[in-house]
Amino acid sequence: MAALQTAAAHPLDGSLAEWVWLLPLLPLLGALLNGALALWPRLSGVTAEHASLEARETETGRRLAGTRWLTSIVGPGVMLAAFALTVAIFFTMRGTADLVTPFVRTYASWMPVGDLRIDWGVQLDQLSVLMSLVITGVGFLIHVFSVGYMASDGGYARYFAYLNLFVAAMLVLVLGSSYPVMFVGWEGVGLASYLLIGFWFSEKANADAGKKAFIVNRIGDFGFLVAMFLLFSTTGSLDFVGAHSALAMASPAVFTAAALFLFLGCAGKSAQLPLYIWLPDAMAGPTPVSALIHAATMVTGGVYLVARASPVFAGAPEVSLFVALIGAISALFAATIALRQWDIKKVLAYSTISQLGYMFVAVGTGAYAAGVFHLVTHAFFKALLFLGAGAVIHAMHAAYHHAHQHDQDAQDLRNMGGLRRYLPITSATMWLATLAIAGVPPLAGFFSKDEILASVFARAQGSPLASATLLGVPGSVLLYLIYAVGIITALLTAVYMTRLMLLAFTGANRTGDHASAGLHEAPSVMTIPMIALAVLTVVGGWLNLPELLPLGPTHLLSDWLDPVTGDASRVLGGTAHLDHGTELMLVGTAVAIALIGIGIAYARFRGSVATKENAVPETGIAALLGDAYRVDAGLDRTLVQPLGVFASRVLWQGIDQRIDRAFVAGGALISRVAGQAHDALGAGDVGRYAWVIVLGVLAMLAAFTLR
Amino acid sequence: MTDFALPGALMRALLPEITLTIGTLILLLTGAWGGELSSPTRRSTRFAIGIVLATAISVIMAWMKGDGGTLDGRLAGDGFRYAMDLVLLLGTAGSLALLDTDQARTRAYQAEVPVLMLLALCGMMFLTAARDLMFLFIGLELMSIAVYVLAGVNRSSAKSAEASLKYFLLGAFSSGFLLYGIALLYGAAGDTRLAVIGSTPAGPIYLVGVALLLVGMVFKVAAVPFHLWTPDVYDGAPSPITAFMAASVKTAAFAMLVRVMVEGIEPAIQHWHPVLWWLAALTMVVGNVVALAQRNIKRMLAYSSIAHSGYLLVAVLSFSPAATAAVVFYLFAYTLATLGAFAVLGIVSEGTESATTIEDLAGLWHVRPGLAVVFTVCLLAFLGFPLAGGAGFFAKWYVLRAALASTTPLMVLVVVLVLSSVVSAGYYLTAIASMFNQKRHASAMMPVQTPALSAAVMLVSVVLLLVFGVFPTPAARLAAVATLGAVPTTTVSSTDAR
Amino acid sequence: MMLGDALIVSAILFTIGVVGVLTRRNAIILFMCVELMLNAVNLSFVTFAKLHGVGGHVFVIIVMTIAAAEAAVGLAIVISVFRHFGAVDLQNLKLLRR
Amino acid sequence: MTMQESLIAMGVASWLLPALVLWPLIGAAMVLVLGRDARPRPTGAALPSDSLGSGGPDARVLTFAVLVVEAVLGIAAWLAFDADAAGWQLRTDLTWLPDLGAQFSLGVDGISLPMLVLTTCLMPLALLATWDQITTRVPSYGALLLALTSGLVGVFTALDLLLFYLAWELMLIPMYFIIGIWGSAGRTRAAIKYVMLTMFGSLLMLAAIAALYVMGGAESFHLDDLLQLSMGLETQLWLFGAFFLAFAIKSALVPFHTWLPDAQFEAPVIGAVVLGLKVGTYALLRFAMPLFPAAVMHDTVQSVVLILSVIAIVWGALVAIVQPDLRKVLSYSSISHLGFIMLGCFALTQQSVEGAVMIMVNHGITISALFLLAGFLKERRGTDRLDAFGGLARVVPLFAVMLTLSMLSTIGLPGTNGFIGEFLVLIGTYRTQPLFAILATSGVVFASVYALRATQRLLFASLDTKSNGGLRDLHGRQLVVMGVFAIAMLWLGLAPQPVLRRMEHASTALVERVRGTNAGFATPAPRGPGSLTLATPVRPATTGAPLR
Amino acid sequence: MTPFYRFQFYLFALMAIGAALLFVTRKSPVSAALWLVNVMFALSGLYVMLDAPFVAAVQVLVYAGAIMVVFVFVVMLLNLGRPDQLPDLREAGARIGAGVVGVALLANLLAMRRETLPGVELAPPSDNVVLPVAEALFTEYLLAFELTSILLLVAIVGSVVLAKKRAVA
Repeated sequence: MAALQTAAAHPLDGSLAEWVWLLPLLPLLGALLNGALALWPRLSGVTAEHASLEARETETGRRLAGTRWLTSIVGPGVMLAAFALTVAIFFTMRGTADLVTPFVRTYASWMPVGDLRIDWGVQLDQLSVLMSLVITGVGFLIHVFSVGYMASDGGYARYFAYLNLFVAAMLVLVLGSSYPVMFVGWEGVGLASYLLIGFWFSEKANADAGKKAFIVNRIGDFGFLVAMFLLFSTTGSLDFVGAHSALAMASPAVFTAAALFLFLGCAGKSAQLPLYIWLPDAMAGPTPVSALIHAATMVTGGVYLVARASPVFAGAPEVSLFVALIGAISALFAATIALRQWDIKKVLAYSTISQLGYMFVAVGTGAYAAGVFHLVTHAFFKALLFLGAGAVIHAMHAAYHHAHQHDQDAQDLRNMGGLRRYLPITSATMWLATLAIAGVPPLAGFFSKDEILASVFARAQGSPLASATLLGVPGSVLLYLIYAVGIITALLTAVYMTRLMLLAFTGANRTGDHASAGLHEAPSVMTIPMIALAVLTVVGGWLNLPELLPLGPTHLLSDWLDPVTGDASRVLGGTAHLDHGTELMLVGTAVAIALIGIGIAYARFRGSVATKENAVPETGIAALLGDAYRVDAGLDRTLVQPLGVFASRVLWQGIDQRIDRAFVAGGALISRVAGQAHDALGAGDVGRYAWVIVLGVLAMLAAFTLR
Repeated sequence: MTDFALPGALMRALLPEITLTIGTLILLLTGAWGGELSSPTRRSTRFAIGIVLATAISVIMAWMKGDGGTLDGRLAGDGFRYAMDLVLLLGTAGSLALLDTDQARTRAYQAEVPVLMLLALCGMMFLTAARDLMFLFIGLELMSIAVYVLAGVNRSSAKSAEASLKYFLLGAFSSGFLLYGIALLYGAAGDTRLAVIGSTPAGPIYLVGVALLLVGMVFKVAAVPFHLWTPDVYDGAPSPITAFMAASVKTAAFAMLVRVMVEGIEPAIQHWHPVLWWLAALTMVVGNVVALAQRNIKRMLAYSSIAHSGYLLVAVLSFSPAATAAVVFYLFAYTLATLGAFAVLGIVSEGTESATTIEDLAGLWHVRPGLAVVFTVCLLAFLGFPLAGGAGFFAKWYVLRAALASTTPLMVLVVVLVLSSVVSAGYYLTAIASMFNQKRHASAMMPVQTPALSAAVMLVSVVLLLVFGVFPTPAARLAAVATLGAVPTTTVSSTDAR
Repeated sequence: MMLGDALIVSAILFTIGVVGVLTRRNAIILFMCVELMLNAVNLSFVTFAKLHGVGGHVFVIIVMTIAAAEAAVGLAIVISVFRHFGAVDLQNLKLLRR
Repeated sequence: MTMQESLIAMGVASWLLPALVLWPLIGAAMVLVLGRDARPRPTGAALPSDSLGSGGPDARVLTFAVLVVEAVLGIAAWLAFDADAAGWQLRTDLTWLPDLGAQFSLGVDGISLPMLVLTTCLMPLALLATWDQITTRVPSYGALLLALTSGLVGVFTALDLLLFYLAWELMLIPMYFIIGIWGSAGRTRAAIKYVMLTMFGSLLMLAAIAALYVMGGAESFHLDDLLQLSMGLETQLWLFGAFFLAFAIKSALVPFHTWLPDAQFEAPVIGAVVLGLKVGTYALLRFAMPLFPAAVMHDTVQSVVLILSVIAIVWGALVAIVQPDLRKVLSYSSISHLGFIMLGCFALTQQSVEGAVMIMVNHGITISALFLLAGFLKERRGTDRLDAFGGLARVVPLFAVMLTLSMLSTIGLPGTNGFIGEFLVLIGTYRTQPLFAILATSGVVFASVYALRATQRLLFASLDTKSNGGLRDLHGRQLVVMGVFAIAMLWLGLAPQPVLRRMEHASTALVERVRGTNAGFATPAPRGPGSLTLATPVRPATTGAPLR
Repeated sequence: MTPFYRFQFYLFALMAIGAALLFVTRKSPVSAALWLVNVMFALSGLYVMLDAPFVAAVQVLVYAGAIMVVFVFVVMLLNLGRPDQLPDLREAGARIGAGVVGVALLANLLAMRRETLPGVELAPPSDNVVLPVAEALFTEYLLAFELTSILLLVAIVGSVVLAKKRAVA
């Protein structure tokens, strides 16, 4: 397929787009370089001359310090280059007229087996280039931020190696021209996230979190794999272009199955119910990592996949409804938990799950553009929030370090308060992001979230989706329900975000007088990226203005993405459109909800709270929410433990080892018994021997004569 | 012919036996006269080996001269006889060499022992040739009586005496049955010649005769349940004699068995085939399983030799030229392995009275790698393991092939054979393991240096085993020439149906 | 019929010999029982010789020779055993077992 | 003129394979005769050394040299192989046992070639990596190692069934001694168990070979002749049963798997590495399946084997999760991988078959690397119990990197070699056996569990055991070896098509031979909901009745 | 045939069987031996009936005369004759079992009777009965005859080896 595609003339032939292959390679190069830097003290034989661990590590540290500057340049540098290239390619594409078919380039054959043809190839189209822009752009900013954040960390080079590796994998994910290539990126980002979550591996908890993330993602990957097999056995191809074009003749069952399995993958990667459990733990990683991987980019991979595979989902409306439903439930579920978290990053983590839920609501209802729109804006403000949190934690750490109170929790909201005084920039930028996520106009979040809710409402009113049914329930009902959930979630979002801000930045400082002396604003290398993101948070909305508010060219994003997802979205959503009255009403509701939420939060969390150590343990619903409904413990008891017991007690010790012992013991027993019995037969007495012989003779004679 | 002069044909037919007998008589006389020399035994042993070689040459000459069947069909002159003779001579020569080694250490034997071995050999050679139950009986007794004595020649050992008595009593007992069988067959057929018997319809007397004859023969090949004497006798008799019994006596017994089966009692095949089927199965299973329980190596080898009789019986049952060829090849390989094994055993046991157990072998490889390797090769040959076990593998292979190629494929028996071989791996490997895997006990004394003759025996057996283990063709061709009878016309209603 | 009867007699004698082997413990007597078996067989031979000519007689003579030889050797063995064990009771000969 | 053509022009075809088989044996003799023992044996100098030439070169070096030559020959075979030609290549027929009709007939095709090259290249690397682990009776050790190599190569190149059987058993004895002499505490039991179980299978196979030889009436052992035979379904089932049992035991298919963890645990590392080579499944593909197509396609056989495969996948993975020692984890992981191989073989699509062979190769590489790494731990700390370690990543980063990479390859992370085989097997299997494919795919989840668990227990968490602080990182020889392994893993993961290309003809031929139909799946029929149910396998055109 | 002959035949047969029974049941080896001699005499009688006078003669000479004497001699030598020797018979169970086995064996052997032998005339011995035996022995069976000499040689050597005083080899 890819071969054909490249054979046919494409407007982008020979243009700057030909350089797209460089995009993943740049960060990969950075990863290799930094990796080498991280390892070179060992390669250059530190081990050989330093016996003791301490000596070895000090020496390693000394040698690494020498290369720190290089890492600081390489790490962000490659990102900048990649970003620049992406921008260039983007504008080339903007400049190219009638860009309808994707621009596919294959560079090498990967798995050619019989009729199976899998090639190393990239596919450049409106969707992938947009994703690349976000990844490289936000990625670059976060790299820069990291330079400051990780400055004093021993694993500096290693950190940047992982981070670059992640970006490379993410770019492969979005640029790959076929499902398998995408899968490479898909698992690649999983690996990077595994490594980065467990970056401070000396803490067992961190390593565990990484492991958990990887394994839960694997469950999703199982779905992805099966979907691939199904697609191949149906269409005989795995390229996006080839497979999707061949889907035409496939039966509905195939669409359903494929879409379901694909969504399982998405749920894993994008932390939707029931596979969301890994994301909160993933906060164990360095905060910039949380910003990049677990907010801005990787976790949106699922959303991207649904958009990418829109032809498949379009063929299975009931699955699309299901996707939207799961999204809505996740959104609400996570939001409720976020209300009662004290760890600043945990709040953000659950908020991420909730926001991803919105995106799935969008793509599930076929509003792919809206979904991607929210993806982009969310990338901006959620990244900003995490960076802000990072700055806070950075400051708190410094403070406790200053006060030698290492046992204190630097991430607990109850230990903060009144930080506005110490971190003005951070608090300002974070307030912007908070308003955005809460959906206050004219910030980015408002537009994207509003568009999602609007499109859901519109489709509920009348569309193929509305006329489809999921398990007998008519689509329209579900869609209204989803809309309602969306509104409630919006309210909760406003509440818990405002709560976070109030607890962290307003009121009296609870860090402790001694420690608070050490609080200070982050260095500019960290603040500048935050400011940049803040700007994006403000202007992000302009990417896709509704007609309702013509503050500029409208529907830029929707039109841009139309060649990719347009058909699918029309198949599902039809041409559902809202009249201005309704739309105005919806917008009004949304804004009102947001403001109400903020209001509630102010009313509730204005006053100060007890610090962590002298906080009274919560009870009832609050405790339940605080423990995230105790899902982890439940799973552990009902699934993980029993499986382990089964494996060890039954399969291994119960069967394998028993077989083993039986083999040995049985052999010995048989031989002993037989031997003794036999010796008893003769017992060395010739007379007895004669007896045996005569009996033998009798038997033989009988055999001969008794016939 | 009323004159006593032996006709030339008979002369030719008996050339090997005559050579042997004359040589033996000379040896006996020299022994009688030169009794005062330093070590008459060792000298006469060497001399005996010489005689054996001479006999071997005469056998080859006789064979090349072609068929010397004579005395109106009372003696066979076919390839089977000569091939078997050669195997017998090999076994005897080897045992003599071991005897010499043993004598050098123990001085337990008298000058007449080699003479007895040669006389026994003479009887065996008549067994391979006998086409007349009379010769068969005489040959058998000649062999047996000599071996009864041989089992007891170590006069300082009570075990030896006990072994000899047990062997004697049971042997005589069983030959009583054999003789009765012969008598009845003679009565039924009116003649003791196999040819005549083979062409007589099987009446009741005939059948009873066959049954009793079989008893006598399977006693000699130590098939279950007529095997109980074997471990005791093997254990009690001096190692060289045990080797002689394990190698040559068994060979001769099988030669007799095969010839009688194929040429003599074929009319009763419907009757004896199922019986022998069960005997074979029983022998393989019991032999191997019981061997597992043995710690005393000589007893272990005794049971393994019982099991081998089982394998050979399978070949006998398949009842075809290919099968007899398989028997010949098998006995050849088996003789080699036996000689090698007992050669090592002779060194390791240091001629002491106490039985050598598997524990005594522990760590042998660490002190005397050569011995360990030789013993291993021989055990693997018993096991029928390819390459490392050498010709032993092809021996098993030919048996398998014959069994499957017979008019009614002995499927079940083949499976029994295979499975019991797996069992046998159990004890062979244990012995090997104790040689290689374990450290030498501090208490264990160092084996003596290998004397030249034993070394020669080991070398010859191992080299031949390994060479024929890769290129069995020459030996196989000889064996193929040495086939017997034709494929039976009567198809056996096989017990293997079950 | 007469011959048949002779055969029966020989069978009976043979059986008695076997039974003797099974019931006695003294090596020498055991051996005598074997001799009895041989004699019984000889009777059969002679009987059949009546049908098939003198071949049977020759066989009998040879059997006698062999019996003599066996007797010589056997008794020698018995004596050597007696030397070691001071008895020829078979139930005392149990050095050789497992 | 390409490399391949020039090599052929040099006439390597006539001697390369015999050389590959015989050279190690010659080498073994050389090592035994010339090789000098590494150091005086602890038992004391009084005892005679088993090396006849006490003055000669170091036996280890000599062995290594021989193995390197062997590896070069193997690579030569790879280069001389014509990817675009079907049928046997580098075929050599020498008369061996004319009376029996057995010939010394060697040849390779796309299935055996990768295994051959893998083996020949693996041995010297393994020896290099375990250089200091064997110090006693080195000459014997080297000789046994070489004999083992010869056996392996023989198995992978023999076209004559009897020759194959000899090579098959030739592997057994050296392995027995390597485990039994240089193994750890429980070595004797493990060794005997290993040999007896294997013999149980191989003797049944011998009987089957004899039956094939006798009843087929071909009076020949050559695969090409035997393929001409026509057997009834009944016969085929019996004979196939015997063959399959032999190969299943050898390759430790559940439920015949219990010997493997024991043997691999007690054996010295190099033995474990060799035990990791998938000779059993190779033999299955090479002999059992083409010889008895009707039996292979028989419904019962199909379902039994497929069920066993899936059980093996899950069982192995689950048990691997709870193992206390690294090497046991690895053993069970290879038991699990074997399930994938079996699945691929019996799903019988081109993808699945090629995938199966790819797993054989890749698993060979990965598991070897892992066992060598485990060996380093054992060498340094005397144990590889997981709870004896922790936080090693701080101490030995290079080791950590290699371990992580290998583990990722084990769990089939795309981009590593592990992914290729599994993906191909599963995608191929899905076409004929969707249900089993899905069940098997669940294995990837469990795999990640045991692999990450082991990795974490060793490398991460705090470094509490002091004695681990002083552990020495990979260096010198080991670093080189591991580097080679790393390159191999990534290369085969990113660009496996050189291997796949060479397999194309062989696998097509196999699939068509067994299915008796063209199983190209050129245009897959659109599947309905039935695609999720167990699809009955395509019956061969000629079941039971004369094959082709 | 004359009834007298028949009477004689059965007389000898009964003598043989009776003596044999007494032989196996005697405790004392000596008396057992003597009863065995009796059996042999009876048998030689039967031989004469079956007109094998020569064999009969040899039977008396060799068996009764030589072999049994040797037996008795050995019994005396080892002086096993004393009745205070522990009972030679095995325990009762064994004896009964032996009886049963014996009956079974006999039954099996008598399966021969299904075959009817041609009746032959028992006549008084013709003169010159030795010649045919001699002729057969020295022509047809010459080789066998020679072989027995080797057998006797074995017997001699064997008993010498076992019995002669421990030689310093």
